[in-house]
Amino acid sequence: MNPVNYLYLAALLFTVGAAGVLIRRNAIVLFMCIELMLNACNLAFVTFSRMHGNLDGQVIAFFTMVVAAAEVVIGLAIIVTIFRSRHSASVDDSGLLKL
Amino acid sequence: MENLIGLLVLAPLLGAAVLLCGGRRLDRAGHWVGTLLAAVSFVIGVVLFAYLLGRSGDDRELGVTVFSWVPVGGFRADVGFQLDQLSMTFVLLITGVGSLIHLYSVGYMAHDERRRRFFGYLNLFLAAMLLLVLADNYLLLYVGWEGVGLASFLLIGFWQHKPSAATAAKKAFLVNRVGDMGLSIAIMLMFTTFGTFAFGPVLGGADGAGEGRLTAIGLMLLLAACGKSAQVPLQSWLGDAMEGPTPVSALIHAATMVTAGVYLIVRSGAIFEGAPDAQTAVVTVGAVTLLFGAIVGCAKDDIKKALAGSTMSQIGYMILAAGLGPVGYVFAIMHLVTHGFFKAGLFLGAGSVMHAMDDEVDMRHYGGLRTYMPITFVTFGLGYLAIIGFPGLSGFFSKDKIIEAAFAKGGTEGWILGGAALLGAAITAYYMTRVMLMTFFGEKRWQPAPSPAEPGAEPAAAHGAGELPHPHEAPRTMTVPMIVLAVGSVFAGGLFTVNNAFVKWLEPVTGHEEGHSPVSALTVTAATMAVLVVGVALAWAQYGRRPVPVTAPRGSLLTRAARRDLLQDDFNHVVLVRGGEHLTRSLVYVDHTVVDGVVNGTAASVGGLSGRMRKLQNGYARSYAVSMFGGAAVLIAATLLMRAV
Amino acid sequence: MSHAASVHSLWTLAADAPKKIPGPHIEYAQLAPVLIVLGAALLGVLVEAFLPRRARYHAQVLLTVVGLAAAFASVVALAVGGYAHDKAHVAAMGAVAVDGPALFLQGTVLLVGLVAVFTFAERRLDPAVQGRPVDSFAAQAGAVPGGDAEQRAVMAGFVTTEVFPVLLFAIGGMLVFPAANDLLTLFVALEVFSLPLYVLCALARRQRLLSQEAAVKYFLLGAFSSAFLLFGVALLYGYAGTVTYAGIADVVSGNVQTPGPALADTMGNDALLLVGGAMVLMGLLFKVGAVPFHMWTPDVYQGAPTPVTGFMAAATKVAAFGALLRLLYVVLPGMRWDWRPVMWGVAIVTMLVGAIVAVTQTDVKRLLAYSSIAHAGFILAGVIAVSPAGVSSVLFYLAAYSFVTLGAFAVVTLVRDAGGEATHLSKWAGLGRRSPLVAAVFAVFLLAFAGIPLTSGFAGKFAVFKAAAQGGAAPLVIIGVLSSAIAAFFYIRVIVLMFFSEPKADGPTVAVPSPVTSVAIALGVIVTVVLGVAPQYFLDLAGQAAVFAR
Amino acid sequence: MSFPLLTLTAAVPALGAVATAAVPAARRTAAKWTALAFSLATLVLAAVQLVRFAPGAKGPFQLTESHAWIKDFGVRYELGVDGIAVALIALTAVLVPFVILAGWHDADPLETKSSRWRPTQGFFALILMVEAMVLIAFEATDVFLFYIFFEAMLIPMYFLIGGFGDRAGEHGEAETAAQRSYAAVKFLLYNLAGGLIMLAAVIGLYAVTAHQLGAGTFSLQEITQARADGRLEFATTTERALFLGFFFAFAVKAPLWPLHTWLPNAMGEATAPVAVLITAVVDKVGTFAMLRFCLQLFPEASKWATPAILVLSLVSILYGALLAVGQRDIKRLIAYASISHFGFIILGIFAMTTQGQSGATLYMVNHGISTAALMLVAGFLISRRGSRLIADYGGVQKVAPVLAGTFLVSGLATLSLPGLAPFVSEFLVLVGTFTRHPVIGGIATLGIVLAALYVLVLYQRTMTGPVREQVRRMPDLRARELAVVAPLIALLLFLGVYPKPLTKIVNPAVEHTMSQVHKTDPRPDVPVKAPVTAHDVEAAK
Repeated sequence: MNPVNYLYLAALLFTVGAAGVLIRRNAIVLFMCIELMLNACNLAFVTFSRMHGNLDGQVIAFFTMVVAAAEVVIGLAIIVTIFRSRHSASVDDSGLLKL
Repeated sequence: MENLIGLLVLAPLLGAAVLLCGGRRLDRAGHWVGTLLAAVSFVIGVVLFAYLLGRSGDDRELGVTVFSWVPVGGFRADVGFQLDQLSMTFVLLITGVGSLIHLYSVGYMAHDERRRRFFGYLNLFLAAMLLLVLADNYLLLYVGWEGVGLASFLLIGFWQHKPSAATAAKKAFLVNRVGDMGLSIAIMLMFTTFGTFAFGPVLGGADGAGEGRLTAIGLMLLLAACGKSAQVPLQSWLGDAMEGPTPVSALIHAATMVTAGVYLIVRSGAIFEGAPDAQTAVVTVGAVTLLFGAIVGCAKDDIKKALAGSTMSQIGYMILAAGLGPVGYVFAIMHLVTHGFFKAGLFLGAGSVMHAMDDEVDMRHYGGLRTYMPITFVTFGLGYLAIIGFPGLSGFFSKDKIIEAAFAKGGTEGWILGGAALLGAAITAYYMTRVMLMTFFGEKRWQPAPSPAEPGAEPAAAHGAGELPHPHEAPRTMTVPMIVLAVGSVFAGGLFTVNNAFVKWLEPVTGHEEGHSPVSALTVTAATMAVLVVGVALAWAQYGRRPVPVTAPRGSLLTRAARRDLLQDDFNHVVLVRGGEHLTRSLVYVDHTVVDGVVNGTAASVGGLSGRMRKLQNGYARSYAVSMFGGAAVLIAATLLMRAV
Repeated sequence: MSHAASVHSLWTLAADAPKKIPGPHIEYAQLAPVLIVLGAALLGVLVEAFLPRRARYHAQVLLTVVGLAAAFASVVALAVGGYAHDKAHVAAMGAVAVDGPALFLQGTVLLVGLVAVFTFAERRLDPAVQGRPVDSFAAQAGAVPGGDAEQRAVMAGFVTTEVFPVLLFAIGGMLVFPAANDLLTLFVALEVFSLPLYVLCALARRQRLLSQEAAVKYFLLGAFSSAFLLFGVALLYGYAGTVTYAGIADVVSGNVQTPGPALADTMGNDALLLVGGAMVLMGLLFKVGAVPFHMWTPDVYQGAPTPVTGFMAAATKVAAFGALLRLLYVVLPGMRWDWRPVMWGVAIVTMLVGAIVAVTQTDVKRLLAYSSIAHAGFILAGVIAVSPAGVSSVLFYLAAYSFVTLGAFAVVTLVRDAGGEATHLSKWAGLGRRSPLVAAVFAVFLLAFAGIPLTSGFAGKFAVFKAAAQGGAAPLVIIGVLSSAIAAFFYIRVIVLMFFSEPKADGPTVAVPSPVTSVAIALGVIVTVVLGVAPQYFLDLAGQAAVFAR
Repeated sequence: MSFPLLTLTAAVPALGAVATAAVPAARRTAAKWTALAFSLATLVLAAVQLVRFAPGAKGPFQLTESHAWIKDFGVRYELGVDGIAVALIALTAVLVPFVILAGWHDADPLETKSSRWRPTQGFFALILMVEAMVLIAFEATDVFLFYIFFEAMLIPMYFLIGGFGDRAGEHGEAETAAQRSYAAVKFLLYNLAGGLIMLAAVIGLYAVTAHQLGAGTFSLQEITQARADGRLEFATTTERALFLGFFFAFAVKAPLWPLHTWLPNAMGEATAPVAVLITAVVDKVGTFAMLRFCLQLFPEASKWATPAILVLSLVSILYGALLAVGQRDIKRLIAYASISHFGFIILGIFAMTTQGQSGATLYMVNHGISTAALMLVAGFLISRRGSRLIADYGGVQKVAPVLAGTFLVSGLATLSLPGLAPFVSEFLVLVGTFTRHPVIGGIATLGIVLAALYVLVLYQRTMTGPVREQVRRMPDLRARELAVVAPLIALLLFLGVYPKPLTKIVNPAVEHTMSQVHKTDPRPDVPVKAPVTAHDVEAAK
């Protein structure tokens, strides 16, 4: 299969993730959408790696995964804390800071 | 000898400085200090006069440059004096009449607690007036010119607690400023044209300049003269100026300052001679004013205002004569001097009457005073005869010459001017007779004194309110000057005419030509006599035969208009004052709403924009994300677009 | 080509006899600043684990200060050793640059960090609990605000001393960020300094709901933007077949002599380059707070604990602008005709929006946030100059700005009422009457923000605008000047409020700080004035540091 | 390196500011005396400058100092004075002690609210601070150095306007404070906006010099020299843009219509001494800078802009005067009068004749003195009655003749009565304008009528007429107040009668400026044989 198709898929996944961030309310879901975007990036990296015939992209994918994992740790911690204070995971409920 | 010229100015200036800065310590002797310094000035003047007489006719010009005043580039203004026959004439008039009036004021202002200051102002006036006539360039003349304006302002408004006096003072200064504007533009024109504004070079080089330029300078000088000499259209301040103490009216607003315009025009003869159009304007102004003033003088019941109208009118004669060129210069000055005597005398007489009548100025409340104050009556009467041109008295000689010269202008113009001058003489006779009759003849129409004036007002009313006045002759300090001036009024004209002395005296400076009148001199004199008789008779018919009503009758349309200065003040009020008020008020509005509004509006619109943009920051993380996403899209699109372009 | 290349050969030549795995060549000495900071951070974690609670505060503060000071000393040593110019090169097998801009910015970040530690360590502002002084951070971050657990934690006098190692981690990331010489390092460094900041934001002792909300917003948007950045990295990688800056630059400028078939294919596809470049840019612009990626700034600045805000506002900007400069000057100079107009637009919008929206702010921290947005716009004007003068001006501006910012936020921590810091502007009315000194100091900072001559703000502004004008961006200068005028309005408004308004009866008091905060504020004032009156030395420094190693 | 007299002149008030601010809170009187002593020391140094300044010496600037400062920006610490600067430095140094003396009680706290609140020390320290900055601005021959202090002086000025005002009148404390703070903000924003636009032009100047000379420079001498050598040439549009940038800032400061609206607010709300500081000292920096920087740096653009500027200044003259007539507030009236006067100054500068520019310089000095006198007397009057409204006065002359007298003399100076200093300068400006632009000069002459109107109306309404009840117990001028006013009036008289000491130092500087602009005075149409004047006689000696 033409590797370019994987790129299209990556772009699509990225867009889906981004759209999810824009339209979903639940912080967890939102965060998952961001993860989806990161994974889209990974797919792109791997595809390009294949196209160029070097391994840089694949190595980067691993780094991305680690970073994503770290983000999950921090992110979930923060989201859980705020859920405990507000009993809601909706990002729209946190609107104290504005204007 | 030259250094004495500076001293002439310095003496009264010193007096002013000492009296104004000296403080209360000088209250007791201040008036004598002032009078003494005025007299010193007069003595110096006489010494100089004698010195000049000792020299030959063409060599009577003294000049001295004191110091370089404002040197900037080609602009060289010096403080320098020039004493020639013309200035000398003025010096003697100013210091002479000035000293007399100082003396008079000692008595007149005896009860005023601010007498020291009054004398300070008078001395200041003398200094400024002397500077005016002694300056050897137009800029220094301008200093004196405004200086007398300042003194006039201070003295008109001397009784500042009276709002009318303060207003009159302000008005005088303002109207004069309009004239001053003319003088400064004239000086600027001279500088642009000749590169200097000293008398010698400017007047000497006047033939080199184009007629247009000279006309412009001439018209601007005329504007200046109109302001200072109360000529139409800038005459309106003089009537109000009578708010000042009477000695002031006599000195400044009759004898000296108001004649400065005549001096200016005569002095600048060379310019006017190169500008016939400007001359025409001058004679027109003179003729109009002499009638205007005379008509106003007929209607006024206030003795000082009637005399003020007369002053205007007489100066109109002088301006008319000055506008006629070399034919008239000498007579303008001659009339100026004789007028100085008799008008000052008349004012002092009026002051004496007011002094006696508890500051009453309405002639309708006078009557029959001749027996109560004989000296005043006699001196006033002599002044009266002089002004109406009674044969043999000074006014006769000087006025007659002017009327003659006016006819000598020739052509239609000559007839019109001569006719106007003749008509003016008739009216003069009429209104002066009216003043005379209402004041000194007829039955007593005295009224109880008005409620007491403010404390420290004009010579404090000796009696309480509600009492009839007890007229009495004035003290010696007042009568002596009146007598001296009366003597002058009687003999000056004759003295000047003997052997053509005055003409010969002034000719080297002003030049002189004999006029060629279409009518003979004798005819003119006869006509003058005729109109004089008519005028006196009319007045007698109206005010001598019949009792004078205590309250003024409504009068004809012309009378009513004349009482209101021929509506000129109303015109000023509507057009200038109201218009000005509207203008300033709308400008204040514009400044606040438009000019400032634009700025505040900008600030407000930034604020409004800020408020609206702030709403975008709505606190929702997802809308922030939308902004980021959109931003990224724009960023990408723009980058791609840049490449495409 | 770097470590990735060696991995590649390992993979394809697997059939050959296994050779010794070549160890990477790392110049540890040249990376010392980063290593020291990260080492100190790890030690800090150990301290948390092993030291008794009571000893932790002093140990942590000491450790952090020493670590930062040592790191700074090593930066100075490197600079003195010539790494700022002659010996500037790319170290760690192409991953990290050791050159003038990197060292200058690292030095700045370290100093900022050091001063920030002082404000972090302040324990006199909040009333002591049970005789034990407390700082600005939550007693127990995990406890529900207002809940029992929190009550207990507070009564027990818990303090979150973890902030110090967390801060050190963030500083570590920030040290690498402007020095990163390949996109992967860039991304990792970004995450390394961002993640600790997310945590720090959530740790306020007072107004914890706001703090948590700020953290969650910062986190979500930060992650969102780093996803964009990462995708951009992927596209650039796809375009150039490498992630090293030098490699990409070569491809962009067409310097590759014999491109392979795949590279030749992707090289022809400018869309990859342009879109990828734009997305990486966007990631960085998010961090510097440029419009339209700025919207997190006011919320986060307001919600975060004020010492954190001060640190974040100063240090993040320094690091992010450093990275932006390196990206634009090293990687993308070949396509400057593409990005300059776009950046023009961003700079203009940033200056104007920052200045305009700030006009109606009512909270001092939000006000400073918008002001920081406007300043980002000014700095962008210098970035756009694309000249050594531009680089040096940006470096100077960043140094000047960060100390003003730190000082200003430090003053904000002092103005307090019963509810903690009194950040609403109405409460600042008449402060000048009550505490002339504090108000005067804050006024100095505001005047520096406004760019009044004889303050560092003016020198910085002049430097960047000068560079922009010389780079032919006169309109940018004019717009910059106009927005400065608008900005002046709200700085002045605060001064008016402090000095010319009557103090309110229930107004806040100014707490007397311990020497640490005083030192921080005093340093801010000194730097502000010195850089304003005699900036030449520092301009020289920035000027010498203005050349990037490639 | 010679003795740094110029630096010292500016440093003394700066040190004075520090010293005054350091006086303990309770010892207010000591602070006042400290400030006065330092301002007098500055006056002495300014006098030394006058003595050391040689009017005929070669070179545009004297007493120069030059040190490297910010190399990267091409900025040098370059000081130097020409005749114009020396005159204005003298003016500043003369006025400040009077300002301090006049404001002796202006900053006394109503009650000691807090031991840390020290308004008195602050007030006098700020005044000295302004003086120091103004002096440096007059002395700077480096554009950037000038700019820095041109801008920086706004800050102390701002605090002086906003922090200290007249005692609240009928309106009450809160509204007065609000108006004052509005005025201060307006002052600052206007001037800051002007200054920032100038900043853009300053940067542009750097860019041009850096591009053409290799290294950017702000040195006035270096730039004019480079232009003369042909090493530096501005493109027409560049020069015009830069000129406009500079001019805008100066026109705000001066202020020129329609950028004037901050002045009435500022002068109205500030205390009289501060208002004097604004209009007589700080604003002069604007007109001074037009003469020194606009004309010398951008001669061609100056000529290009002349018609528009002349018209604007003409509008200023008439508009300011008319608005002065329409004011109901004494201090605002004086402010609008100042706007009119600044119109004259700018008219003179851009008339491009020696008379115009010398006149403008003299005007700056004379207007400084006359407005100071008028404003300070007005301030004394206002402090007695607690109202700025003209309508609240009447008949003061009767109860306080000395106050009224000094008020009148100051007013007469304001309306340029001959014999008082402003007349000389006003006439020179008018003549200078008239020789080149007769129509504009002629219309500007209307200004003298309007000046008489607003001054006399003010005098009439406040000083004359029946004595108002509230005025009846008004004391006359006290010794301290007389000590402020009398020397000023003496100075007005002296410079009116004998302005030569001033023209002697100003003329060479103006001729230098004219040569920079490549302009010569128009020749008279009919040159008559030049009379030998006293000037020639004295020059021959």
